Amino acid sequence: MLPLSWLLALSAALFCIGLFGVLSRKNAVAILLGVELMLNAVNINLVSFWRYGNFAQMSGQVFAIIVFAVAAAEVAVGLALVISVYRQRNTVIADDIDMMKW
Amino acid sequence: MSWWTDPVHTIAAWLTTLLTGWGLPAWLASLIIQFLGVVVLVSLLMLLDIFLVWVERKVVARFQDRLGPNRVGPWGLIQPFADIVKLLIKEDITPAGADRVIYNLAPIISLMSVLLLWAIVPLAPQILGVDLNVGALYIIAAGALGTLAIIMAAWSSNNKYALIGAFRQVAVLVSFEVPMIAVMLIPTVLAGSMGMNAIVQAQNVPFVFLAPLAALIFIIAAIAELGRSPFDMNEAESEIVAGFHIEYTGMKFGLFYAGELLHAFTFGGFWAILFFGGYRFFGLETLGPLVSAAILLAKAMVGYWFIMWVRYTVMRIRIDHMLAFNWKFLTPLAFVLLMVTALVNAWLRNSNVLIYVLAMLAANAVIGLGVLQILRNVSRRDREKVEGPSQPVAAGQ
Amino acid sequence: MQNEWLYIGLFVVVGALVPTAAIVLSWIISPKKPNPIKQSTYECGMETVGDNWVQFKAQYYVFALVFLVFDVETVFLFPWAVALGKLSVFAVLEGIIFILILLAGLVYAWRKGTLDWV
Amino acid sequence: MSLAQIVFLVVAAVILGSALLVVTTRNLIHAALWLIVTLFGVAVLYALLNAGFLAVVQVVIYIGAIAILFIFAVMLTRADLRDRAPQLNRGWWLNIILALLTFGGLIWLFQSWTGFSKTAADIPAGFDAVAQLGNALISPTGYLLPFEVASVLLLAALVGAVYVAFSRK
Repeated sequence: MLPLSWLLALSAALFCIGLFGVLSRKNAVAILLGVELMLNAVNINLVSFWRYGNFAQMSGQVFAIIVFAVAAAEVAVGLALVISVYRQRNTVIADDIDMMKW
Repeated sequence: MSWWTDPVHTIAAWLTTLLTGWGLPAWLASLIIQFLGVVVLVSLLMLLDIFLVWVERKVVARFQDRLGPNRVGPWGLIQPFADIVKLLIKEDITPAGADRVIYNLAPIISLMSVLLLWAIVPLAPQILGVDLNVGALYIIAAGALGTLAIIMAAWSSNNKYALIGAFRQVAVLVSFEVPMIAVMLIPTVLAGSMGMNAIVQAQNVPFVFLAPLAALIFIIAAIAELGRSPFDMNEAESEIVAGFHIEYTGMKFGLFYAGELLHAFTFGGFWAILFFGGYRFFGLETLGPLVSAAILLAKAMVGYWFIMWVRYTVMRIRIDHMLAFNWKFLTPLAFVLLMVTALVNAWLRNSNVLIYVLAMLAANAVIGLGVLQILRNVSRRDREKVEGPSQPVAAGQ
Repeated sequence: MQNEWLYIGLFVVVGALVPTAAIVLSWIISPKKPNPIKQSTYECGMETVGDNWVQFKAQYYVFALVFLVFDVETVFLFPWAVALGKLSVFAVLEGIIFILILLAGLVYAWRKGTLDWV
Repeated sequence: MSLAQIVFLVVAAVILGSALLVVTTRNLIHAALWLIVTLFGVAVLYALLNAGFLAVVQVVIYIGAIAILFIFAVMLTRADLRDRAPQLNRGWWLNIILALLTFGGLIWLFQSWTGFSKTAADIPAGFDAVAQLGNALISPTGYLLPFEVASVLLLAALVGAVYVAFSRK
């Protein structure tokens, strides 16, 4: 059987890759891709803790499902914002969208 | 454990003794046996698929008052094999500017998404791949792969028509997935499980008598998922030529085509499983698992025939009507049905079966008639907006 | 549990291998005589202009968006539906409230006219 | 090494490799497709951890809906940033150092925790995770409130996104 440490190391690595993507990417859509990676890393952690902890209590899975809902909401609103900005400003580069209002 | 009452496990046990007799460890033997089982099932499915080509062509011919293939072999039965040879030796054209890896991956994923569905089909209590306890969601998940294949095919072939077609097709697919999921929840509520086998086992009364409207919505959404007429967005030739597979030739096109046919048959099967009792038919299934499998395949064929009947009878609906029909009619109706079914189920599931069934039927009838009344009012209002208020015709004028 | 998913995994492998085999077979035995005209993008005989990245309208996004929200909703509803057989009417009402809240979203999108294919 | 461990190593390699491609590929459609590979790998991981329901949900929500949404968004924002232009900010090497530091810090933190190399107990045969999950979601002593709040969250997301994407100027 798998030791918990492997799973935690994997999720930490995935989280850091996502972090790098969020910090380094120019395109706003690509930044959101990085956020998805980070959320998935979190979910791996939650599910691992459910499995290795007291699995008869479903807390880990419930948390994971809530994270799914949050991820969906985040993507829906985030991409809607990107598209809206693109339609008005014709850019998707996050650094160019710095006026707070226009 | 004899050959007749449990063929699959008998063969598996025989193979296990054979393989472990050769000195293989037990887990490797079971892995090899499972692999062989999958290979046999997939091969049979591909054979069935070839047969479906013939069925489809023969049936459409009869609907259109023609004879259909009748030259190669008896009743033209060998025709699809000739078609396969033709597809194999056709030149395979990859358009310039195509993204080759994705272009070649798309038809593979498309067919795979259909084959995957058969991993959970219970042909009989003893003949089933896996009795997954998340069966209903698994169907949706496999469908998600199919949607992905469409986008990949269209984007990688670097063609404007393909991309436009794929966008429309995907918009229709994801839209109709909503009522489909909602009505899949209804058998889940009634059976108390998502597993396909458990749903079949729970149907002492076939669910079509408990939720006739849900069965109807399921098949409508399924036809849209299949991209078949009257929802055949990807084959709106006059607008977008052939949709997402416009640039595909030879065997790759053949794979899309094969996937579509098998998909239609598979959804006929799921219609039977979810609403028509699956492999059960008036106690006939107790005769043996092979009889049960035959019953399920026969029901699936009836469902497939129904899908073909609709396809060759009804004309294509315009995309705006199609989406409005889904979002403003099917989706609310499906959720209302879900809520009412759950309520009636919670109140009456422990009472007499007859009362339970009658209450469910009555609820469905009330909802159906109410919806018809609402539709009548709405269309009258729309008509009056165009034609002016309708005046009652007085007697004698 | 483990075995079930092993079987699904085998199914994925075999399900991918069969169409791959068909494509490879046709690649081996089919003729290959490419030329630029044959490989050009099909556009009913017109010369194709630019790449395929045409501008789509935001309508497509909105349908996918509404779908996403309802898709996530069903993830909550499937466990609810499975557990329903052992639960009280009160639990059913909780699920119904859940559905009604989301149907309000559908009504909003409907009233706003986003569900119309303009 | 057991079969589960071998499968885990392969899946982990796929997840990390494709995740790296997600954050570095120039072509955004390719990045979205690599994201799908990552998500699929995570789904396999859930199946490996006996969370079959979450594995299927991962495919349904992430691959079936979120990835589609991403691809739509990339197509809708046909922009100046095409495949040739530099896709990373100027200080990207600083971010690599930052990510590595975060990784090291996390591992160091985990290391100091006693449960780090725990192994899992076997799940009993009749354990129906989906029904348990349903019970947990609707029992008032369980997660009833998050269940209803999730629907409010989704409603807010739907209304907000529709409003933002559809505000015509």
